[in-house]
Amino acid sequence: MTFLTAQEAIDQALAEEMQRDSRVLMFGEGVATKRKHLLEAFGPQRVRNTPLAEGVIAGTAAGAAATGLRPVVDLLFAPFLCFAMDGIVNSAGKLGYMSGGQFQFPMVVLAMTGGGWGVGAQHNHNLEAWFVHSPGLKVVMPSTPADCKGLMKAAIRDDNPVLFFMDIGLAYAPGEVPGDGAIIPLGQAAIRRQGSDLTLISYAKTVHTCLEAAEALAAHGVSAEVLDLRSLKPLDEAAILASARKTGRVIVVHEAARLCGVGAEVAALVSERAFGSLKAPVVRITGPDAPVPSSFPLEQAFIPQVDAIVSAGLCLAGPSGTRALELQAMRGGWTPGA
Amino acid sequence: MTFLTAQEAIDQALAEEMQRDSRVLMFGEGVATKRKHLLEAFGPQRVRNTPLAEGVIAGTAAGAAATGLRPVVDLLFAPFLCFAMDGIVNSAGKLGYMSGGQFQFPMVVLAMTGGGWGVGAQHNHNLEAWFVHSPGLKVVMPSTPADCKGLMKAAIRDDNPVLFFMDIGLAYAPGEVPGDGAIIPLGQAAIRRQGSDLTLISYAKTVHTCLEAAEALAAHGVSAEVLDLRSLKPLDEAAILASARKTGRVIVVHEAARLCGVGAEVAALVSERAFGSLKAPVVRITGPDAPVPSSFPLEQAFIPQVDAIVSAGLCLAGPSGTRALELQAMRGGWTPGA
Amino acid sequence: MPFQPHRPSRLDLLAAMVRIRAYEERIVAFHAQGPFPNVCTSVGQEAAAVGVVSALGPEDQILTNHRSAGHLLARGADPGRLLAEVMGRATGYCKGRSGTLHVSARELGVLLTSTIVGGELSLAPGVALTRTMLGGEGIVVCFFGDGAACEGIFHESLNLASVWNLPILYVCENNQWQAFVHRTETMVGDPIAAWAASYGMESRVVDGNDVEAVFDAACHAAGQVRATRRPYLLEATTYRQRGHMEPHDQSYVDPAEIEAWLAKDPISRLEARLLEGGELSLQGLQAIRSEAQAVMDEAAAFALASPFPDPAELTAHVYA
Amino acid sequence: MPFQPHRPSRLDLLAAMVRIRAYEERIVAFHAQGPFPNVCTSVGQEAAAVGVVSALGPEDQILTNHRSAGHLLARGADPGRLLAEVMGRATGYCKGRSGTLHVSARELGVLLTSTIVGGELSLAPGVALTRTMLGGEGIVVCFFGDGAACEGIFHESLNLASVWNLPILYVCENNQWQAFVHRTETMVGDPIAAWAASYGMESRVVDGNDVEAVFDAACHAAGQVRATRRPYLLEATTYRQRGHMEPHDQSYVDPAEIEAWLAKDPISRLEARLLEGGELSLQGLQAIRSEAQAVMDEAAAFALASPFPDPAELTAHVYA
Ligand SMILES: Cc1ncc(C[n+]2csc(CCOP(=O)(O)OP(=O)(O)O)c2C)c(N)n1
Ligand SMILES: Cc1ncc(C[n+]2csc(CCOP(=O)(O)OP(=O)(O)O)c2C)c(N)n1
Ligand SMILES: [Mg+2]
Ligand SMILES: [Mg+2]
Repeated sequence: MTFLTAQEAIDQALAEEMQRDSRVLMFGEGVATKRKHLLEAFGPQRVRNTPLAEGVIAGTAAGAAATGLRPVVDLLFAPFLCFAMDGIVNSAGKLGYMSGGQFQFPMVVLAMTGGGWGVGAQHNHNLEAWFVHSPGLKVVMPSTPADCKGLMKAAIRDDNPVLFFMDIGLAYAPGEVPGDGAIIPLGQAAIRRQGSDLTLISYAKTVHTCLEAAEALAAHGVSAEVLDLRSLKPLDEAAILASARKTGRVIVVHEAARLCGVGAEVAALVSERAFGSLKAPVVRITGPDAPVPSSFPLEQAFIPQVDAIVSAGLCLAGPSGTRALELQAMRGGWTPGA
Repeated sequence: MTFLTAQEAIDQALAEEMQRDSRVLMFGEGVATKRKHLLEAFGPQRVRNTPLAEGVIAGTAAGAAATGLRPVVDLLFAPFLCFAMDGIVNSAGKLGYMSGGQFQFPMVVLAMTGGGWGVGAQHNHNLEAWFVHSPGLKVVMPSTPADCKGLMKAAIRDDNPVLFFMDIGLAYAPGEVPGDGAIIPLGQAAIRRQGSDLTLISYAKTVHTCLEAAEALAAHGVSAEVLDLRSLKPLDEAAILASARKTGRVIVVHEAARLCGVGAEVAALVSERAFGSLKAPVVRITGPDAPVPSSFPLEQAFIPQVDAIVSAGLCLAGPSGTRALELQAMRGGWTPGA
Repeated sequence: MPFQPHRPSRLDLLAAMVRIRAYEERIVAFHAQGPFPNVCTSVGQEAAAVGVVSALGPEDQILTNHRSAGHLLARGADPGRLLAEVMGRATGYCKGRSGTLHVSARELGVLLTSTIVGGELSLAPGVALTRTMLGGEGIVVCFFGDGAACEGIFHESLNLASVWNLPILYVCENNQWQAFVHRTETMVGDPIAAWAASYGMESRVVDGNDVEAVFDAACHAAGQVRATRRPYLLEATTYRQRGHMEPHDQSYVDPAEIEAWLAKDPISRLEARLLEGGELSLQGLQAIRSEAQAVMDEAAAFALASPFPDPAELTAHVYA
Repeated sequence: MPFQPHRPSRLDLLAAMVRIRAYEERIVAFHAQGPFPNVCTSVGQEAAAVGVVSALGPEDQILTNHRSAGHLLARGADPGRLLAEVMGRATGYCKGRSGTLHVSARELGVLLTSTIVGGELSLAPGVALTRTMLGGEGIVVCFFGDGAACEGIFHESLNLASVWNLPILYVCENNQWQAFVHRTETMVGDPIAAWAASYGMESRVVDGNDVEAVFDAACHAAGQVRATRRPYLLEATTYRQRGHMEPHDQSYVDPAEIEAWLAKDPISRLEARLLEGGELSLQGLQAIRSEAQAVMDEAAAFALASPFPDPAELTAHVYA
């Protein structure tokens, strides 16, 4: 058990996997410069800087993956993926299927996103839902350094393209990481806190917001379970449905925009498959349908807040929950600014 | 009232708007060749072929829109948007906000998608949900030639970037189009059939599938309402909720993939805001989480079918509806192949 | 020691081109009979396909695009399985998932075919990177069109291949058209081979309708790539004799241009050369043609007799 | 009749550069004091900004990128509102929505700043197209870096600008670095001006650390664009004297390279020239510097005193 930041945990995972499997290599803009220790350990063939060209970085990863390598590419910040969509979605996500199974794409695409640094909407845009919606891809977005390491190792060993989103707000927050090179399988959610009245479902930074909210709700006598999805695709439907059926009340929280986000999927899933168990509507607390502003106070206001979760939780779990909630929902739900 | 195909209706809308407003222009790969009548009517300055370069086509549209023109660009098929995401999402969708309101982006991006031509997953990929999820954009996907014309005119007059998705399967199906240059405002759904027991919500090609299913359901004594969303962003939440509250039973149908699709948003919305009125779970009937195969029978199997909607409708509206439905849902819902 | 191509006889080169033409004409015939999937034929470009592919060895790998039948057949693809794929049959190279626009045949070293214009350019460096890192003699050949050269990914791909010293032979079939747009509407000056200079890359333009010239140029180019393990750009000047796709439509093309290029048809040219030189008799020519027709009869029969995929397998192969 | 730039005095050129340097040093000072938004400073590149912008007229429009303070200040931006934007204040040019990386100031003709590397290149043709279609004398100037030249959009933008005869002056500030990667790791041969040849575009390389040379080259280049209504590529060879962004880090840079370029600092060079030539006294120089400091004191005071935006307005300006 050691204390590492998320970035350090990812570096450890990369080093361990590159050590284990000589087909693993990493490239991207500044990868060889910023991950000097990897360069020194594995040499310039396997740790490469690239020109500024996200399109061909993604395409090259797909071409290399299909022919026997296991590339990890760092595309830096999620909005830059807009230059890499063809390689990821049209090639890596589809050519396995379109070729009748002739090719596999064991590759990992790493990108940061989320509030915390005030970098603005062209560096911070939570796009994970795009890739959940696209076929042939897997998507993870961890909330702890331990998960960063375990999920990165699993992503590298997976034979499919995996999008690995790192929440900026967590990048330098230290946490305990098991030394044993443990792997966290893709597609497994984690219950971060047991509860009986209400389930808070989230991923990445806002898992911690949910834990704070659960603490506050406990003070009000509401027992909230907190489920950390960890993987967004495959989604751990069993864990989601089990908790929803247990508590009968669900709030989904994420920083990404509300419309067609992961929260919409979770809410739809729960409402479709756990309908009989629901005591109240599934509520979404998300970032607004807006680009992320740079100004610090605005950026903070953009991110789902503890008190919004608490008040929604009280509406849901309180006696006259449903009515109060529908009224609130009429007013546009808990989306900031909405 | 004249009979036109969707393509002809769009051409009429383009011609009328270019006639009305000299700032409207159109460009794209083959636009001047394939829309010869527009070239002849408005000249080579306003109707242009471009090099094969979706990235700069989208960026050029954004730059022109921000400075006083009202471009319409034809990007041909939805998967090609993967090369144009930066111009559409990072520039047109965000720079108005990021500049504190200094710029507007009155532009239309046209693309075809959907089953019917067996063109395969790199020409047919229903990506509308990506743009619904992204800030600053509007999205329409019409189901009739009349709507194609009316929505295209509204899209061209709108001061925001509008994604206009044309369903391949509808492109050459003729339909009645009012001659009066009528406009269909963005954000207004249309009730295509009144019903009291059940609401079928869809858009584009599958609206017609829903109408067929409603016909069949009527034979079984189930009265189904059919709501055509027409605009996916802004979404006509009022119309969706009104119908859901009226019938208490909702099935959302679309060809796009299930996860984080528009159906997820509609189901989440209804479950959140019409919870008290729901008599049964909201069901989604969608395309599978797979690239679209080229082979005709596979492509047909990919598209939501009438009988799937009918059987779901009978489960929902039938007496022991909910139980049967949850059982079915356990088996993975009505997604083909899922 | 690096691969040395053996020189095919002129008769073999002719036969290979005639077979491709016969295949494409069979596609056209199917269209004449009624609804059939839209196909981008390579009629008129047979010399580029045969000339380049004949210069390759078994270890070499090919990436191609939507207009790939010539490349696949020249590489030895079974016309039956190719037609079956076009028709969406389970016996096709991609089990009907691909259809005509993205046929890959890994067993032939034809990889990752993409119909996204520029897709082949984006994927080629990765394939070559694997070659470089896992060893092996082979080189990577990337076929693309003059239109693809306008995509940003062209710039990114050639630049990366040069910076990383990747063994890629880029082959641009400049057929003067980019779907419904003439090449001269999309670029100025003297592309496309000249663009290689920006990347410190060797390049050459060859008469793409002279199969022997293409073969010689391809041998030289591939030899350079083998020797230097650096990329090379070969531009084959040729012409798309039919519309962008079937059903045929050239209403937007200057008839004089078509006429001028038909006079340079790669098959007629070689036939004439061989007949003049007495290397081939009219009977011999007839034999070559009817042999190709026989092959296509068999292929068509196979494809038509092949079953469609089972819809129950709709979601197979989505994940590894 | 087209715009004719009037030649600024060398003292004015010096003062403009000193003001930019003072602004960037103020940013650095804020970082030294504690947490502050990460900023990409233009220290060392002042000559390119001042030299080019001084050659422009009021009707001309500028697109720039993440390293834009020099361009904005040379164009007459208020350092107070610029600093306020960096600090996310409501009084900033973009009401705090942009922050440092994408400052647009439409009133100054600085449009659509994007921090997506290559964003400026993708947007410039559209701005120039509007100019062409709605008339007006002005030209469009697009500042970008050597790294942006590696993006595919560079190829697409320059090609389209050439094919469509768009009046764009492309200005590449080749500062030898692309964030954490040296230029020589990302391109071979002799870019970037040379790449213009692929598009039949005129180009020139100028010593980007000699403000007078840049001004002359920019006048010529802009004149060509005005006269021909065709694009032109001007490459200014310069150097990023600090790390990619603040807080400063150059641990990955060869100290000898830094030293060599510091010796060519654009401000010191002009100062020396002016002092030698007797055009400027040490007191005069001191006056210029302290005037710049005074301006920045005032700007900092304004920014610090400015309010943050009201969170209630979080979703204003998303739609027109
Ligand atoms: C990214 C993308 N844009 C547009 C298309 C539509 N399209 C298919 S082929 C083609 C023309 C390609 O021209 P070229 O590269 O010269 O190849 P050719 O068809 O002439 O062989 C176009 C525009 C596409 N498939 N992909
Ligand atoms: C599409 C994209 N990729 C990567 C980045 C991250 N990034 C910001 S600036 C920069 C370096 C740009 O180099 P250059 O174009 O030479 O400009 P310079 O910073 O040297 O002024 C990088 C990689 C980005 N902002 N956008
Ligand atoms: Mg072509
Ligand atoms: Mg640079």
